[in-house]
Formats: sequence, structure tokens, C-alpha cells
Amino acid sequence: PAQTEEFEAIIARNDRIEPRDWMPAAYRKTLIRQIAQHAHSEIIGMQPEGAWITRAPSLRRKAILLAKVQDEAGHGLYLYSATETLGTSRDDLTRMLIMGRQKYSSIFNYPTPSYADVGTIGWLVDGAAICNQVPLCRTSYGPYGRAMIRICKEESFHQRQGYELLATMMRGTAEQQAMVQESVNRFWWPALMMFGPPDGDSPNTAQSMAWGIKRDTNDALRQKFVDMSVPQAEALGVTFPDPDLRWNADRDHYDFGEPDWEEFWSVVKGNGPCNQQRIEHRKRAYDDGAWVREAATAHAAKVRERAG
Amino acid sequence: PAQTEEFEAIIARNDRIEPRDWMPAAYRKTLIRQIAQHAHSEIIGMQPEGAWITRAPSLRRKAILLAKVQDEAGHGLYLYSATETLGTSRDDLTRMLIMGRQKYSSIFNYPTPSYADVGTIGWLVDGAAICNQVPLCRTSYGPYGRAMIRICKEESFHQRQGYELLATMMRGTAEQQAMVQESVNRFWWPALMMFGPPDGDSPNTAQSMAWGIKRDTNDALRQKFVDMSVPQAEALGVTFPDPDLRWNADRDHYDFGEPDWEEFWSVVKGNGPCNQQRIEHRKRAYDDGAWVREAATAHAAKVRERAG
Amino acid sequence: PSALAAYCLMLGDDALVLSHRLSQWCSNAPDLEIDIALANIALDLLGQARLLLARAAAADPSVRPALPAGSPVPDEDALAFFRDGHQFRNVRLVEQSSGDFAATIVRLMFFSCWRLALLQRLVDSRDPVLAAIAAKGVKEVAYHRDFAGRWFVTLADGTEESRRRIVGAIELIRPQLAELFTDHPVEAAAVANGFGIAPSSTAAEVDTVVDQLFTAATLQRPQEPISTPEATPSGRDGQHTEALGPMLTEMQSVARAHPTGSW
Amino acid sequence: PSALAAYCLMLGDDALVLSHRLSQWCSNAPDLEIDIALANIALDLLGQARLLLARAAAADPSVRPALPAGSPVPDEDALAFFRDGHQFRNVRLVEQSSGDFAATIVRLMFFSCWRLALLQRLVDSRDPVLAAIAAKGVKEVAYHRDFAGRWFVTLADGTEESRRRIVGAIELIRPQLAELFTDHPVEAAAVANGFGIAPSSTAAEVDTVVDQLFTAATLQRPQEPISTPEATPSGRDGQHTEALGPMLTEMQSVARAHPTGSW
Repeated sequence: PAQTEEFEAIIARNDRIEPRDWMPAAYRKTLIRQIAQHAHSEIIGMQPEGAWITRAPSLRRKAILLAKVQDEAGHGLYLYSATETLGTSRDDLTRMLIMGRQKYSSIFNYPTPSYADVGTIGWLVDGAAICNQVPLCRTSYGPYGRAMIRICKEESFHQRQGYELLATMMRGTAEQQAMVQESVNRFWWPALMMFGPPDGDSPNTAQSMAWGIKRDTNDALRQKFVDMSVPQAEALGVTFPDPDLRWNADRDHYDFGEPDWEEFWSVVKGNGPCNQQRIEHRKRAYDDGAWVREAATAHAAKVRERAG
Repeated sequence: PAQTEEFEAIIARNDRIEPRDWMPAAYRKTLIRQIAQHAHSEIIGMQPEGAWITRAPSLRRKAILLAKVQDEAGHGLYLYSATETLGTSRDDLTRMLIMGRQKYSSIFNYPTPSYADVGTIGWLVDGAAICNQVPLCRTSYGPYGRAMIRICKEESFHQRQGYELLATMMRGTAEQQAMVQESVNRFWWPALMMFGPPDGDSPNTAQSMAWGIKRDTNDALRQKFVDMSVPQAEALGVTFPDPDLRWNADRDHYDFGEPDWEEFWSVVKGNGPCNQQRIEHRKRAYDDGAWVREAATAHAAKVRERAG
Repeated sequence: PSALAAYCLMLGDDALVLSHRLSQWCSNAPDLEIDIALANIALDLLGQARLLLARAAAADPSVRPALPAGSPVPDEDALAFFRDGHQFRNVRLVEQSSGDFAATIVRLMFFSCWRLALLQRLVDSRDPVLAAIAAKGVKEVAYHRDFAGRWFVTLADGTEESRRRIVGAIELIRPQLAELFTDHPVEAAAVANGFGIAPSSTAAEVDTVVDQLFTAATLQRPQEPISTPEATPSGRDGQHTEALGPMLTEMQSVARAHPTGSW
Repeated sequence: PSALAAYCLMLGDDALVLSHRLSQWCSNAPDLEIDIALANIALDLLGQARLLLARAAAADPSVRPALPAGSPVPDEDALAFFRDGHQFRNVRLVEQSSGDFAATIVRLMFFSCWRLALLQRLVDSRDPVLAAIAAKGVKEVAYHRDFAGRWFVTLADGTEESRRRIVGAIELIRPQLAELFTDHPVEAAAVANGFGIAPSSTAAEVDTVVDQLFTAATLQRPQEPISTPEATPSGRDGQHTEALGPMLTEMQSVARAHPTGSW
């Protein structure tokens, strides 16, 4: 029908779909799933770094870290707002999250046992996220694309701060240098997994690319991330734990080893080191805050009533 | 009547009143108040030292401290049992405590900011408690007296352990020695207040002594405690913060200054440094544990029912 | 230490410690908006603390704790991470665990009303650095007070449970307020030297503001302890409650494990 | 370190860390009897930890962390208070916060069933010290298991809420169990040398006991992860969750502030 043609025309000319536009139900559903997953990742992602706010080793780092985790809350807020334009509510999505019915990025199921992890998350995890997200600034759904523009700007700021923390630590004591290397060893493979399974095992990619929701394949983004990160690691003075990592002049890219996809799927299925803990934390905050949200609603109703 | 005579005869010959014996209502009431206050003191007293269990600086000290705080729970248990023989329940008394309708020893409203406080509480606070309690082993109410015998035995063990901790610290670093002196400075006056207001301001003493519930006046016990503590302080190498403290050969006792009774009454009235915190802690533990106690009751009922 | 340094430590420690307590809400708040707002307030106070601690060390370098030779730790961090509990000079009000959201709001409301009154007077300090810190702080703390006041009224008016919690929080905080309005010798010296404020001089104004908030919340103000004199030594003397030690242990753990580290 | 020392650290750290978590119940338990019982269990495990850490240091003095010259700190305390998180060798199961009483009971039940099976075999260790520690521990841990088992059944049978909490606790603990039954190279070496036990060899027995407890509690046992192999490095390799660091910071704070102190 005409609606479908109109929709496909907008997609074809790389224009934005807006909330008032008609869209196929599957497109809407896929978008909600993807944006919600992204919003949940921001919110869950507050935890592994947030745990270090009270232990940041300098007041300057404490301020940087607190502001960063606060930005993540802000990102969650924009993204939940984007899903609301598709007819959902933040509360519904939060409930889906804490009941385990919607996912978030598996990277946040890895623990952060050292302060160097704050830097590594900034450098590698935010770095990988940016590779994933920059193309989404051109995504076909307007509110999502605009949220992504703002988010990407802040993320690259966070990435630079993370890198700068690691660089400072690498100029510090031998112990600090060892902390950085140990942290990078733990996060390198999980960061590579952030791009998702190999293209052959990623059945939704084709449809998402056709709809302009996704712009690049998992493997292409992963390669781009590796190519970007290796020189940065050299500049820092750290290595990645991959014996197969080397420059391939023929391909004009770095070759690298295969992530442990068994571990990936195991973490996705809920068996990572921190899955339970992350969800429990969120659930506790949500449950503990219920009385406040109820009070705010009740107060607003009374104010309206008094206003007559 | 005959009952009253019988009761007074038992008291007169320093014999014990037992739960099955008739007793005046005022005697019963006074006893419940006094034993409950003592039981509450044991339970609230778990907090200031218990806060250090997770931070005890050696495994041996951790074991000693954990066992000591556990003993205090045990003392609470005996004493609540003694009140039960007078027709109350532990649950009722606990509720009176957390509603602020029954008191506990004011000493536990002072904070314990250093590990030396664990030693000082053992030495001075348990020491003062023993002075107060040894006479109660001969108290007229049987179950109370018997509980006190067991409690006093354990308390003097705790007192020796506290003194031994301080003695060890005084043989340690200059910092440790300073910690001990600082702690003793904070606890000396509150320990003296543990014997209650001066005899002239203690209207219930006479009746309690007549009933054999109390055996010595506040001031007499306080003097005994001072006389006992000064040589111990000298052996330790610490001083008490009282410029008026000196030996009086005429009286064959130490003279000492007047505690700040204004502070005493202020703390009793609830304005000490930790009153709120102590009650809140107990209330939280009581409230958080409600579902467990309910589950145990429900399970016991089901077991009985299944047994037919 | 000099009176100026000692005075800056007091105001700086108040901000540092409350900032720490508020930052513990991060990722734990009732909703995202509150999470963001509390982080903002914590950041503001952290900023005030950094300026005040640096000013203290500049006014009297002897307040800076000794660190191993070659340690690159800046003054603000030496003071925050390498002093022990008894060297902290904050009022005891700020060191307690935050408790629930009602307790957080009630504390923040009293604290902000008081600190705003202090900072408003401190903009005329004879010390130009303090005056500048105060001028910046006034705008921040006015926002904190508005945030706390708005939630105070909301919770008091909201549901039975929220009102019960607010009333409980007020009751809990009551005995900790007297300290705020008790002049310490260091504060008296600061007044005498024209760079500081006697907290007792803010009591009447704070009282009025608090009264207005209680009226807006249709709550009975409990018998007022604001003018009650403190008998025992206070946080200003380094006498703290049991809450400060564990808080500092956590806060200082990484910095102290690496006394010559660069961050 | 020698295999014997490394093996003793594993068993010792399990006991030390769980003892710490249980000791946090002190003055917080649902009633006095439970408070006393949990303190007892914590004391038993602390006793086991002290013997095992001392044995580790005696077997290989190189496991003892370096301390300032003249430090009077005994071996057991050097190991408990002066190792960093990555040097701890406990399974990750024991380091989580205790959670509510249901979570405490479910963890203690699994842990005790497992440790009892280990210690029962360890009484025949070729190392006479380990054998003696095991013999003493068997009696203690049998009591712990009974206590946990009794409460497991009570809570499962009690009220709707207690049953819901027990089910939730089982679900939460599930992924942490596989590590208990995964043989580590150090354990393999301990078996080869005749002084230690392969935890995998206890799986069948533990399974049976746990089955009985689930049956008594009329609970469906979740799909069993006990035999699932661990993919990632474990607590035995010094890879820990986020819970261990803050726990150790607190535990070690006083000892580390006074590295040459006498206690």
C-alpha cells in the first residue's frame, strides 16, 4: 500500500522516519528492542565503574568518574525517551530488564576489580561502543539518530579521559603499570565480543541493514576497532593478549585471533561473572525507590486537584 | 497478709524468691524493669564493639572479639529468659526497647572510633559493669541472681582480655600507645557515670536495697571502681583525665572529680552521640528479621499439624 | 595550623564528606532524574571541597600530611586521602550513612539552608580566595536547597508512607543539628580576623527558612534544638561518630595503597 | 609457591572469607539464637583459616608477604591482612555479600555440603597437619551443614515469602557453584602428591546430599550446574568478583595502618 511505499522511499533516500510517520510493525518492534537494549546498557553500565566512585584515588579522578557515570544515566534517559516515541514507557522497559526479558551489553557482566578498569572501560569499552554507535547517528529513526549524535559526542570525551587515565598510570609506579596491563588483558577479548557474533552467526543483521537501523556488519566494525586500538596500545606501552595479532600488509589491516564465542554465548545466556549481581542491583534500586515514585505521583495528583 | 509476711521473711533471711513464689506487684515491676534494662544493655552493647569485628587487626583478636560479642548475645538471652519467669516475653521487651520505652546503659551511646576502644570497653566498661553486677549475684530474685553468676564469670574474662589488648598495644608503637590514651580519655568519665547519679539523686535506691534487688549504693560502687582502676592504669602506663584524682590516706580511698551530670542526663534523655543510631540498628535488625521469625513459627505449626 | 587553614578545612571537609555520601546514591536512586540530580550536587560539593582544601594548604603548608619523598600527590589529595579520621573537621551531620531517600533529603535540606546562609555572608570575606569560592558556591547551594526543599514538600505531601518516612528522618536528624550553630574557637578567630563567619549568626535566618519549608510541608516542626549548646566535643574538634572511619577507609583505600602513584 | 602451601591457601582463604561474611551478621540476625549460631560458625571457620594459613606459611615461607623489618606480625596475619585481592585463592562463592538470611542459608548449605565432603576425605592426607585440621573441621562443618539444612527446610516450608526468598537465593547462587567442583592444577598436584583432594571427586556425593535437602524442602532442584566446566579463570587463580576488594579493604584497614603494630 501507499504507506509501505512512503516508508520505503524515506529509507531509500536515507532520510529519517519520525514518530508521526507510519512504520511497519516489525520495524517498530526491532527498534524498540534495539534502543531499549542500548538504554539498559547505559544504565547497567553505570555499575562497574560506579563502584569506584567512592574509591577514586584523587579528587580530580573522582569528579571525572562521577560526571561520567552521571552522563551514562543521561544517555539512558535520552534513549528511554526515544523508545517512548515508539509507544513504550520507561517503567515497562525497566521491568522487562529486571525480569531478564530484555538484554543489555554483555560487557557489563565482567567485573572491575581494579581502578585501572575505569581507564580500560573508557578506552576499550567506550571505544568499541563508539565504533558501534557512530554509524547509528545516521540511523533511519529520527529520535534514535539524534540521541546517538549527542551520546557519541560524550562517549568520545569519555574515551579520551579513559585513555588519559591509563597514560598517567603508565607514567607512574611499576605497580600501576602492572595494574594497567592486567586490566587490559582482562578486557581485550570481551571488548572484541562487543561487536556481536561473527557475521555468519548474526541472522538479524541483513534486515536491520535494509531498514537503515544498522549500517555496518559486526566483523567490519570489529576489524575497524582492532586497527584503531593497536597503535593506541603501542603508544600507551601495553600489549593485547593475542598471539595472532599482527599487521597484514596485504589486507592493510591487522590480523587477530578468534574470540572465545563459547564464553560469549555463555555470558549472553546469563552465566557471566556478574549477570545476577547487575540485575539484582538494578532491581533493588527500582524496588527501594518505588515509594518515592509513588509519593511523587500522589503529590502531583494532589497539586492538580487543589488547583481545581 | 500471710503472703506478704512470707515474702518479707525470705528477703530478711537473704534467701531467694522463686518464680512460683508470691511477690508484691511493685517488686515484680521493678525487677522486670531492671532485668529488661540489663538485657537490653547486653544486646545494644553488641554494637559498639561489634562494629570492629570486620576490622580486627589480627585473626586472634578477631576470634576473641567475635566470641565476646557472641557472649553478650548469650547474656541477653539468659536475662530475657529471667524476665519471662516474671510473665513477660522477649518480643514485648524488644518492642519496648525499639520504641524507646525502656532504657539500656547509657555507656553504649558513646562511639567507638578506634580499635583501642575495644580494649577500653573491656577494661573500664566491663570493669564497671562487674562492680555493679557482682552484688547482684546475691540479688533476691532467684533466676536473676543465677543468670548474674554466669554473666559475671564471663564478664571478668572479657575484662582481662580487654586489659590484655591495651597492655599489648602499650608495648607497641608510639601511635598505638597514643590510641590507647586517647580512648581512655574518652571513656573514663562515661565509665564513672555507669554507676548512676549520686546517691542523693537516686530515689529508687532505698526501696531496691530493701527488697534485696540492689545491694550497694551508686557512690559506694563508684568509689570501689576508682580504687580498683587507678593502680591498673599505672601498670598500663595510661592516665585518667581527672586533675582531682589523688590518693587520700585519711579516707584510704582515691579522691576524684565530679562527672558532668548534665551530660549524663542529656545522654539518658536520648541526646548522646549514638542514641538514635543504636536504636535504629536494633529496629532494623528486628524488622528485617520479621519474615524469618514468621517463617519459623509457620513451619513449626505445619510440623505440628502434620504430626496430627 | 593557621586559623585560615583550619577554617578552610572545616568548610572543605563538610563539602567533601557530604559529597561522598551523596555520591553513594549513584546508580541507586529512585529514578534517573534523581540519580542525575544527586550526582550533580555531589559534584558541586566536591568542587567546593577541592578549592577549600587547596586554599587550606596554601594558607598553611603545615596542614599537608607527610608523604613519601617524590610523591606527586597534590595538596587537595594529600588532605583528602592521607589524613586520619581525627584530623577531619567536618560537622558530624554529614558523615552518617545517607539512609533512605527521605533521610537524604532532610539532611540535604538542613545542610543547604545552613551552608547557603554561611556562603552568602562569606562572599564578603577579607580572604579573596574564600570570597570567590563562596560566590561560586552560593549559586550551587541555592539549587541544592531548592531541590531538597521541593522533595521535602513532595514526600511530606505524597503518600502515608512517604510522610511517615519524612517524619522519621526529621526525628533522626534532630540531635545532630545543634553542632551546626555552635561557634568553634577557630570560627571565632575567623570572625575576629574578618575572613570567616560565626555559624551562630546564621541561626535566625536558617530557622526562618526551615520554618517556611515545614509550613509548606504542613509538618509540625519538632521542638527546636538549633539553639541548644553542644556539651561534648564536636566534629570540628576531630571527634567523630562511628560512621566516619569506615567511610574514610573506603575512600582512601586506593590512594593509600599507592602513596607515590600518579593518577 | 609449593603445591602444599598453595593448596592450604585455597582451603584457608575459603574459610577466612566466608567467616568474614558470616561475622557481618553479628548483632544483625533475625533473633538472638541465630545471631549466636552464625557467630559460632564464623568462629569455627576462622579457626580453620588460622590453622591453614599458618600451615601454608610453614610449608613455604615464600608465600608470606614482605613486611617492614621488625614487624611482629605472625604468619597467619601477614597472609590475611597483607595480601592483595589477586593473591587470595578462595572460590568466588564465599566472597559475595551475605544478602538476606535466605541467601546466607543457601550459600552456607552448599558450602558446608561441599567442604564436609572435602574434609572427610582430607583426614587421610599424607600431610599430618592437614589431616589433623580436617579431622577437627569435619565435626564443625557437619554442624554447619545441619544448621543450614534445618533452616533451608524451615524457610522453604514456612511462609509464602520465605519460600519465595529461598527460591530466589537458589537462583542467584546457581552460577557460582560450578567453580566448587572444577579441579585446579594446584588441586591436581595436591592429589598427585597424596596430600589433597580433587573437588570434582566430591561432586556425586554432594549432589546426593543436596538432592535430599531439596526433597525435604519440597523444592525443585534447578537444572544442575554442578558438573558444568568453568570457562573463565577462577577465584583459585586470583580472579575475583567486585565484592572481594571492598571486603578486604575493610578487613585489612587497621592492620595495614599499623604494619609494625602489636595486637
